[in-house]
This record gives sequence, structure tokens and C-alpha cells, in this order.
Amino acid sequence: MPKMTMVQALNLALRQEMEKDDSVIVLGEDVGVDGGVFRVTDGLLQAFGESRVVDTPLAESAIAGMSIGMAVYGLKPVCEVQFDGFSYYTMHQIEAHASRLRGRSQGRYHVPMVLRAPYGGGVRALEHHSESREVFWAHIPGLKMVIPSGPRNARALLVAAIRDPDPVIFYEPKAVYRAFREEVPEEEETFPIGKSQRVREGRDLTLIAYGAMMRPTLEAAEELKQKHGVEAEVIDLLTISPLDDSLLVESARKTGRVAVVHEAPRSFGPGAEVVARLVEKAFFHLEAPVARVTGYDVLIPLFSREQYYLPGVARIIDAARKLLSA
Amino acid sequence: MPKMTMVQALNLALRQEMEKDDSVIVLGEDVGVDGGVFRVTDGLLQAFGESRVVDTPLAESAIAGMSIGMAVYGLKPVCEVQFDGFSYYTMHQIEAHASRLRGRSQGRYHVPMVLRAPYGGGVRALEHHSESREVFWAHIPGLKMVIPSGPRNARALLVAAIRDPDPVIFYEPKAVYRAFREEVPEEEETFPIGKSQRVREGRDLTLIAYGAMMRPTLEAAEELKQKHGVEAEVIDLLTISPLDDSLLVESARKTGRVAVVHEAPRSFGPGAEVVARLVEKAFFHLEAPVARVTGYDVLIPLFSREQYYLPGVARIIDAARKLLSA
Amino acid sequence: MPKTKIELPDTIEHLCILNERGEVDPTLEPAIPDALLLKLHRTMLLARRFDERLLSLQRQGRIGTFPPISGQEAAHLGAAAVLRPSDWIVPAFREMAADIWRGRSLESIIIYNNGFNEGGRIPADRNDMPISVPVGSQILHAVGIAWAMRYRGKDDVAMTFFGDGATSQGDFHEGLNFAGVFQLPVVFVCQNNQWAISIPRSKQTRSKTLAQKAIAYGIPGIQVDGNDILAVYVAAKEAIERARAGGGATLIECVTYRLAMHTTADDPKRYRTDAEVEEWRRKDPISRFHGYLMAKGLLSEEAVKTEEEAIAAEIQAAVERAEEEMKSLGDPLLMFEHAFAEMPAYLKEQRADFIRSMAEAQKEEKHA
Amino acid sequence: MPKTKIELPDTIEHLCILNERGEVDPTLEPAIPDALLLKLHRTMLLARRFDERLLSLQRQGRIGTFPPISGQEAAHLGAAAVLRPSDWIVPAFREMAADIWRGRSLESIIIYNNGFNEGGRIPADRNDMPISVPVGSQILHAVGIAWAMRYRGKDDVAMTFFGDGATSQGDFHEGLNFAGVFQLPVVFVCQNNQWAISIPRSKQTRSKTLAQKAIAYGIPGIQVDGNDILAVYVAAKEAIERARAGGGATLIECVTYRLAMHTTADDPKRYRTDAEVEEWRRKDPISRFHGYLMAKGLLSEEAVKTEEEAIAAEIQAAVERAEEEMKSLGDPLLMFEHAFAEMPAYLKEQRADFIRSMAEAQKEEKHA
Ligand SMILES: Cc1ncc(C[n+]2csc(CCOP(=O)(O)OP(=O)(O)O)c2C)c(N)n1
Ligand SMILES: Cc1ncc(C[n+]2csc(CCOP(=O)(O)OP(=O)(O)O)c2C)c(N)n1
Ligand SMILES: [Mg+2]
Ligand SMILES: [Mg+2]
Repeated sequence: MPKMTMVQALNLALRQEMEKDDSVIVLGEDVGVDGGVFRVTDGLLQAFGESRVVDTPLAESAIAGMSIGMAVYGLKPVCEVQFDGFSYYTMHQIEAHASRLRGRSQGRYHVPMVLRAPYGGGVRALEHHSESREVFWAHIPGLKMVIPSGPRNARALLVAAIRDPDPVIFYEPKAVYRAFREEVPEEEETFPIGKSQRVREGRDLTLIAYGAMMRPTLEAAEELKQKHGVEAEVIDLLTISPLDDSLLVESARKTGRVAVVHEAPRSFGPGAEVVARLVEKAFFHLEAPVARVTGYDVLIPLFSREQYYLPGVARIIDAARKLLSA
Repeated sequence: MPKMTMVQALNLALRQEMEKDDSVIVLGEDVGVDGGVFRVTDGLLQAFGESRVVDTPLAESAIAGMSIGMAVYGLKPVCEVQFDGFSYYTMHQIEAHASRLRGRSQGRYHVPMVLRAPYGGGVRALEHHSESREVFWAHIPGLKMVIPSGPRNARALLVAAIRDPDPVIFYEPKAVYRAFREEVPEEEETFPIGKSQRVREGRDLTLIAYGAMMRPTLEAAEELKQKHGVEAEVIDLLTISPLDDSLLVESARKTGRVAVVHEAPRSFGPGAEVVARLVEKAFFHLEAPVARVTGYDVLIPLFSREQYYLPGVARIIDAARKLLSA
Repeated sequence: MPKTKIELPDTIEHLCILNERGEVDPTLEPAIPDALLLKLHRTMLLARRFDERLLSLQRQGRIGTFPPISGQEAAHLGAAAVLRPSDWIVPAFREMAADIWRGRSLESIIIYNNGFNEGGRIPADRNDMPISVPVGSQILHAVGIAWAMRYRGKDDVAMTFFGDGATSQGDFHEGLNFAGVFQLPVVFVCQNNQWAISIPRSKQTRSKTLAQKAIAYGIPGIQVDGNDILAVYVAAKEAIERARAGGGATLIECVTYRLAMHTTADDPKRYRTDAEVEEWRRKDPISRFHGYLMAKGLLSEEAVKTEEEAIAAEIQAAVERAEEEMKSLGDPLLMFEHAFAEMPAYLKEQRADFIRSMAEAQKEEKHA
Repeated sequence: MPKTKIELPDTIEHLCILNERGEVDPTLEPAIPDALLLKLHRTMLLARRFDERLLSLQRQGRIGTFPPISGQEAAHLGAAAVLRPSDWIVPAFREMAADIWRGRSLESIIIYNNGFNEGGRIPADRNDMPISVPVGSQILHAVGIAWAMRYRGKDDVAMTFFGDGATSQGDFHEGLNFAGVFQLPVVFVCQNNQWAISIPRSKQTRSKTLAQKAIAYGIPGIQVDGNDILAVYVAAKEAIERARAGGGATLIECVTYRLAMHTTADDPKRYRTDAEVEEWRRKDPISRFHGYLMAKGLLSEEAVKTEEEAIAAEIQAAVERAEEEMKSLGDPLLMFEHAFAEMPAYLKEQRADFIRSMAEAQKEEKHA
């Protein structure tokens, strides 16, 4: 199996799906000739031509709205918003139409589109290039919200998202894009949307994370073991919505101590829903309050200070130790 | 004291603030000649003229963006989005600019604007006219999100919002607009943003709600007392963000049993944050899992079925009784 | 050439074929088969009478709020009538005559306006999008559909409707720009009915016409008398043929008037005069077309009377069928359907909880 | 008048005063005082040299990603130079020469590009908005500022900048439309530098010029040679004077070219040829202006050499001051400032928790 970065793995997913299915169309700003500002769509124009890889004018609402029309007609558009920080321009199209057309047409139409956007901090980017607002999408009924954490699951989930008959917002952790390589099989691999994954077994506490936060979380788990002899179970959400709470609940019942980690701001963030689900379904097994290790409720600072904003290994360990002493 | 509907009370707030401060400007679609589709701005054009009550073309992003410019220059724009369901068009202006300019300019500029929008169901409205997406705003750092529940607090909070030096999203429960009258003092009255309010004392359990959900919640509390002898404490959030958790925590510590009620969809909804705060600050006092009585995670149905979607007295009582038997 | 005038390829024309008295300009008169002319007339009349009936149903509390279309029949029907079934309509919410033309049943309109989602169902044999309430947003869907049509090698077109107010929205701009860049087979039909709720056309934009906005996108634009169904038909035909032939998109501004209120929740007396309405009543698209058909010998007063009776009966039957059908609607569990292709676990739980709490409430009620 | 051509009030002109060889058209030459001409020249040169220095700092890893402006100095400086201090600039992110003209310190630019929010601080004596990254969004702020200026009875104007790509955004459309309807004192300056990252102007819109988009809003539009600072100056002056006098908004398209990469993260070789860049190098706005000033006898090779040396020293001093200043920056607690006028309880808690966890981490580190 070749070792790939997440960028390469995503590219593989797009390429293979485009080969298999001529209804898959890639569109967005700079996705064609330039191959995407992060090169996720590199080479697709050369391979599939202008009729399937579409450089659009600079207008996010139109990219989303046009994708909705394409999807209603039966295509499978995979559109790119260049950075999550510009995805709010698409909000009304996604909320008012993509997520609703199945219901509004009583099943006649559906919107099998994927909206890809790099999200999150950690790459010394410009202002408005480090946001993490997945909860906006996760809160919208009729929409799916997926965030992979590594090359292999990114590839598998993107394939699943493209094939999904409903609209999927697919956030790619840009801090992971080129951070490491993983073996990714050439042959087809998918991973079901709506499932989370246990990536480390443990009995003392549960750490729940996703996206770019998986790496500090796993590092923290390792350090907890090495330095403190604590066995942390780690769960990767992968799909934010529909949130698969079964594994979370199972783990919380086992360990009784849970922390949830995300870079999005804390208040009204994704972690709150995780807490609420655990309270609803595992309350009497909880030995300590579920902890949230998150971005703060402030503007993410420019890059010289962003490492203080983003949850890191130290803060996760700090939370874990507080959980264990509760 | 005259008895007023919420519409009249909001109109009073606008009128008096406009009289006191010539930097207060009202703008939006149909707010002038028509007096607003719900008549909240009725008569303001006649009283203050076209230079202060501005009918705009049909473009929500522009209404928000222009308000930002006005506010930066030192005015206090109070703009209206005709229905919450069209407020997503303003999302990028609010997220990327209104909420950030204080930070981005390092305190040189601030954005004392108010964005008013009617929200919520219950008035047999058209599609896209019954939404409840307050969490979008509540999750944005640098932004305040307020929802009154009755004529008197609507007036007091709108005055506070207009005077607030920071941007405030002000959602008005349209189901309450003309539902009942309350005494509203002619003389100035404000209520601090960022404070919740205990509106009924009780020791057996705590019901937390806001906006249009206050009425079924209070009815449920009364019925719980009459029929079941249960003393429910009821808290009106009033400000969704910054969420004032002190009263919630105090009450939860006292009763140990809490339900939170909202018409927004459940998952990643405002209730999740309430649960998370209570878990963080009152965990060891909770006798039962915090319950969420909310809209379902589906498209709000057209009006013939919306009563099934919206939480009502029966569902609140049902949740309360389950809490008590836990 | 230091200070040079830039030659712009586009000019904007105004087209009117039937004047206000129903007299035709013979140099411009299109060759429309008699049967089609009569069918257009009947559809206009049916739509007008049904609109009136809906208004009275609304006033009686038998349906909810809705947006009347009276006065705008020619502006949208004239355009839609040129389409083939395989073309797509992407409507706003004030194109009822076109909906009916395309096969939408009167019952479904009543049922929708009564707050039942079932009324929004699009039958499998109609290539149309549902009504779109967020002003201007649907324009982009037409662009996407047109893109897909061309990609699939079809010579179909997408026709989208919107009002004068919608031209101020960003989505209008983005949609027309995309259609221009990609040279897509879209026909953009603006029903300029002079008002966006209480905002008059003059306050919506400073441009002299809406049609000239096409110049910003390098596509043809034309203004037509929107109360003249022949002019609308001719302009739409030209645009559609150009689009089918690969010539790209067109913006058609139909100058018309909303004779009734914005929606039944609106009171137009707050913002416009009766005199203005009266002036436009004289330009009524139906009586104008009527005059033309009479002069052509295609229609007689007698025939119209028969037609009116048939229409009244058709509407009455539809109202009755709708009211009958609605008796069996209202199962609240429907709200959990059509969220996704497959219902996720949390929705199943919510649905189960809903069923439980409904049962609980019924028990309570029996108890009390 | 069944088929009539609509007279459009607006025509679009192209203005060029200094040709590519720096020769002036004497019939159009503006009367700009010598001192101002020289100051403009110096600012262009300073901005160019500083841009080059920033690029080398970036390549050395001493600053982060930034968007170079080389080639566009005339297009934005020529417009900004007509403003009074009480006017406002609402920039995009590629107007550094204008920023410097308006008093922004070189240090603050370095500090900002080094990822310190302090670099974004706007001093109290400058009426300008911070850089705006979301393309097109700032246009609406200029509209609001202009509205407020007029409301306050000032004859100031708001000038906003944006690129060719920005003209595709809905916010561009909505902003120009509002400015037209309210007849606001805004000058919309489009720096058409031929590219929006990898998307060429021809794929951004099908309209022949960007200036003609003004027709959609009933406001004047003009295209100028954006590498000719005299033309930009003259067009801006006319627009500003009209705006001050209550004549409303203008759209100015400055035809220019981005000589370097989009940002330092971009590789323009992927989408454009060296030949194209070379062609535009020949139209360089500085050398063109240089030629004009030489011919006018205002500048000598000697003087330029002295100027270059002074500029090099100024830049070097700024780099040193910035690097010194940054040593004292970096207190992470700053991120909790400027969220609101008053810090709410939950932020105080988060701040306290942050301090505690920092202390904890330090203890850990000492321990280890
Ligand atoms: C985005 C959006 N904003 C506001 C509204 C409320 N609204 C409904 S129709 C309307 C006016 C529309 O005017 P126009 O486009 O001219 O269409 P008309 O109603 O005249 O047919 C408004 C403001 C809406 N539906 N969508
Ligand atoms: C809303 C938005 N979408 C995408 C981007 C990413 N982006 C930054 S600059 C740019 C191109 C801008 O082109 P143009 O307006 O011509 O300005 P230029 O960069 O050429 O100065 C893009 C796509 C952004 N910053 N904002
Ligand atoms: Mg209209
Ligand atoms: Mg550009």
C-alpha cells in the first residue's frame, strides 16, 4: 500500500470516484488549472477535462447554489469552498435549500452534493483562514457533517460522502493535510457516514475528538500511559452529524470519565452536544463531569499566538488528570 | 401603566431611543412606509423621517454590511431582517466582520449594531418563516444573542441592546408578538444583557426556557402544581449568549432536576450548552439527567402539523414527570 | 487613444406587440396556432379565477396566507408556454398560471396553502422545482440545472422566475454572472410587478430598467410589456431558441403589475394609491388578450361565458376534492419522513419518543 | 412604439494619460503640484521596495504569508492620494501603497504579517478600516460609512478597494446597488489585476469591461489605465468631487497587473506564462511615472539614486524596529482582550483557566 498524505488521499478518492461515475463533477475557485490552493484537486483537470473540473468565478453562494441545481438534476457535484471562513456565504443556500429539498419536494428530489472546505488552525495562515464552525452545519436538520482525521479515513469518508444521496459538508483539517503519511489502499475503501470509531482502547477514561485534534489527543493518551499509567480510550467522531452516540455512550459507561476535545469555540460548540448525549444516555455511569477541552470563546488569534488558542497535549492531559481526581 | 403587546413595546423602545439619541437609525426591508411587516416599526417614519428610518432594497447581506459600516462610523443602526429564515444571508457579514472588528482593530472600532429578526413557529406562517436558529449566533465569539419572552422584557432588552457597545442579535418570538398584553412603563426601563431571570420559584425541579417557549413552560409549571403538587422553578434565559449560567447553576443545585425547553432542533441546539454548563458546574447536585424538550431534528413542518413539532405543555409535563421519577 | 468610448455590444430594447386596447402590431405578430392561443387564454382565465377563489378561501380561514398572482398571468405564462416538458421551471412563488400550465393540480395548490407538506409534492412527470420563498435564491438552482443539462448533452433549457425585488439580491448577480461565464441555457425571467412588498421599483435600484442589468454579465437583456402575452411569448421564444442553440442565457424583464396584495397578510393601502391600481387595471393582460382573440375571431362573448362556467366548475370540484383529501392528511409522523434517504438512529429515537409522548398525552386526556 | 431601443444614460470610457513610454497627453494632463508628484513617486517606490523586502523576509521565514502588491502601486495610490484625511478608506488586502500614504507604519505591516494582532491596530488619527480578507465583503462597509457621513452632514467620502474577482461576489452587487439607490458618497475602486488567484479576468465574467457593471446600478462607471497614476488620479478626483457634491457613487476600474504571486503561498507558474508577465513589466507604473517626471525635469537619475538609498535605510530601520518590538509581544492573554467592551463571566473563567493551565504546564516542564 502506498503511503500518502491526506491531500493525496483525498485526491485519490476524487479521482477514483470520477473514473467510476461520470456524474461526479468537481467545482470551485481555483480547483482546475491551479489544482486547488492546497492541491487536493491537482491533476483532475488534466485527467477529466474542463467539462468535469470547473473553475468558477469568485462567489461562494453561487458555488453552493449551482451545486444544488446540479445535484437535483442528478449529478454529484463535489464543490470546494476555499476556506471554512468563507463558507458562511453558502449558509443560506445550504440551510434553505440543500438540506430541505428532499422534504420540500416530498422525496421527489434529493441533493447528493458534497461541500468540501479546509478548516481549522495550526498552519500559520492569514486571518479568516483558521476557523472551525462545524456546529453551524451540524445543527441543520437534513444535512450531514463529516470531518476526517487522517489520510486513510479521509479517503474512505470522501468516497462515502460522494456516494451519499444527501448533502454532506466535508471539512478537511488543513493542519493534517501534509502533516503525516499513512498507508492508503489503491483499491476501493469506504467508511460509513454516521459512525464513530474507537482508535485506542482504555478503561480509565474516554477522550473524544475529531479532525486535527486527534493527534494531540492520541499523543496525550500515550503520555498518560507512559507517565501516569492511565489507560485512556480514544474515540474519533469522524461524523459530527448525524452524531453516532452509541460508541460514546458505551465507552462512557465503561470508563465513567470523559473529555471531549475540539478547536471550535467552547460555548454552543460540538462538545456541548456530546455532553448532552452522554447525560441523556450514560448519566448514571458518569463519575465526573464531562470535560470540554476546546478553543476559547474569542477570535482565534493571528498565528503567532494561535498555539495558545488551540487545545494541545498539555491541556488535554490537564483535563484528564482533573477527571481522574474527581 | 399602559398594557401593551410585544409589538407595541418594541415600538416604544425604538421610538424612545430614537428620541434620545440621534445616532439610532432603523433600517431594513419595509420598515419605513409599511411600518414593518409585523408593524414593529410602525409610525417611526412619520415621527423621524426618511433620514432615520430607511427602507432598503431587498438584500439582507447589504442590510447587515451597511449597518456594520454605519456602526463603525459611530451610529447605532437597528436593522431588521424580515424573518429569521432569511438571516443566514447575513451570516458572513456578522461572523466575519460585526463580531470581529473590535478585536481586529485592537479596540479602535466597535460595532454597536442590533440585528432584529422575528423567529420561531406558531403563527401559521409560510415556509421558511418559522425557523429558530439562534445557536448559529450564540456560537460566534464577539456577538451577543438576546431573545425576550414578553412585552415588558422585550422593551427593556431592546433598549439595552441598542445601547450596548457591541453587536447584538435580537430575535423576537413572533408567536408572542400579539399573543398577550402586559403593563409596560412609559418611563425608561432596561434589563441587563447577559442576565437570566427566575420567573417562578420552586424546589422540586427547574425548567429553563426562553422566547415563545416561556408560555407553555409556565403553563406546565402551573399544571404541575395544580395537578401533581410539584413546585417547578422556572428560569427565563433572556440572553442566550453570553449565557448567564449562575442562576441556572444555583437552581440546579437546589432542585437537582432540570429540563431545558426550546423550539430549535435538538442536536447541537442551545439546550446542549445549558446541559454542558450544568454538568460543568452542578454535576454532583444533579439527581437525574438534564432533559431536553425541543423541536425535533427535522424540517419544521408546514403549519397544519407544526403544533406537533413545537414543544407544548404536554411534552414539558411529560419530561418533568420523568425527571421526578428518575 | 487616451480617452475612448468603449463600444458595448449590448443594447436594450422594449417590446410590445399588443397594445393596451388589445390591438396587435402586425409586423411583430407571432404565428401561434389557434389552439395554443385559446389554451393560453383559458389558462390565464383559470389562474385568475382560481386566484380569486383562493383569496376568498383565505378570507374564510379555509387556507393560510398565500401570494396572489392576479395581473401577472401573461408575464409568467407567456414565457413558460414556450417550454417543452423536458425543460425545467425554477419558480419563485408568484407563477401560478405557469404551474398550472405545467400540470400542477389545483388541489395540490390548496393543500399546500393549507399547510400540508403533501401539497408540495412534485409529480414524477413534471420537471419543475418547488416554489422558492427566499427571494432570489432559486436563480442559482436554475444555473446548476442548466449546467447539468448541457453536460448531459441535452438541448433543454432552465427557466427561472423572480421579481423586481430579487434583482437586488446577491444571488441574482452571482447567478447571472455564472450563466454568462459558462454560456448556459438559462432564461432569467424577471416579473417586474413594480413592488417588492412596500418598496417601489424606483427604490429598488437606480438603474432605468432591470433589463439593462444584463450588460453587467455580457448577456442579452430585453424589456417587454409583461401584460402583453404575445410580447412575452416572442421574447421567451427568442431566448429559449438561442439557449437551445448554445447561445447562452438571456434576461427578460416583464413589466407588469401585482393587482392584489403582496400576500394575504399584507395591506397595500399602506403604500400605494387606488389610482395607481386602477391605472394598471386598464392594462389587464387578460382583457387585452381577450380583445386580440375577439378581433381574430377566435373567441366570442358566448364562448367566454361557457369557458367561465367550465372554469368555475373545475375550481369547485378541485376545492371539494382538496377538502376531502385533507381529511386523511395530518398524520404528524410524516414530519420525520424525507429528512434523509435513510433515517438515522437519533431520528428513530426522536420519532419513538414522539409516539410515546403522543400516547401519554392521550392517556392523560382520557384520564381528565 | 412596439419595439423601441431604450436610451441608456451611461456610457463607459477608457482613460489613459501617460502612455506606456511615459509620454503624457497634454490635453488631459492634470495640474498636480510638483511636490505632490514627487511624494507620489516616492511612495510608489517605497511601497515597491518594501514589498520586495517583505518577500525576502517571507522567504527567510521571518514573516508569514502575505499578498504582494508590486505592479499595482498606481492603481490604488493614485486614487487614495486624492482623499482628505477625514475621508475613509475601506481596503481589501492589496493596497499597501495607499496604506502607507495614509500613514500606516512599515513596522505595523511587518508585525501584522508576523501574526501579531497588534499589527492590525488602527491609530486614532487614521480613518481607515483594517484589511479585509473575505473578498468583496468590505464594499458594504464603505456604503454604510458613506451613509453615516452624509447623515452627519459631512462632505467626506468613503473609498473602497477590491479586485476583479470581487466583482463576482453578491456583496459587490448589493453594495453598488445600495449606493446607487441612496446616492451615497462612495468611490468604488476595482483593481483589475487580471487574475483572481488562478482565474483570469476572462473567466471571471463575460462582460467586456468591469466598468460597465455600473450601468446595472445607474451610476457612472469608468475604465482607466491603472498603471498610469495620472489617469487614476484624474478619474478618482472627478468621482470624489462628484461624491462630495452630492452626486453619488462611481465605479472606477483600474486596469493593472499583479506582477508577483497571489500570496507567497501561491505559484503563478501553474496558471500564467512568463511572457504575459514580461509584457506587463513593460507597462510598469513606476517606470512610466518616472519617465514623466524626468521629462518634466522634476527627477534626475541622481535624485532617484538618493531616494533609493533613503528608502533602503527607512525600510531597514523599520525591520529592525519591528523585530525589536516583537520581542515584547506574544503575551497570550491578549487573545482574551477586545472581545467585548466588558469581559463576560464565562470569558473571565476561561481566561483564569488558561492562566492555570499555563502554570500547570510550566510546572510539568520544570518537573521533567
Ligand atoms: C431573502 C428574503 N428576504 C425577504 C423575504 C420576505 N419577502 C417575501 S417576498 C418579498 C418581496 C419580493 O419582491 P419581488 O422580488 O419584487 O417579488 P414579488 O413579491 O413582487 O413577486 C419579501 C421582502 C424573503 N422571502 N426572502
Ligand atoms: C469570500 C472569499 N472567498 C475566497 C477567498 C480566497 N481568496 C483570497 S484572494 C482571492 C482572489 C481575489 O481576487 P481579486 O478579487 O481579483 O483580488 P486580487 O487577489 O487579485 O487582488 C481568493 C479566491 C477569500 N479571501 N474570500
Ligand atoms: Mg415585485
Ligand atoms: Mg485580481
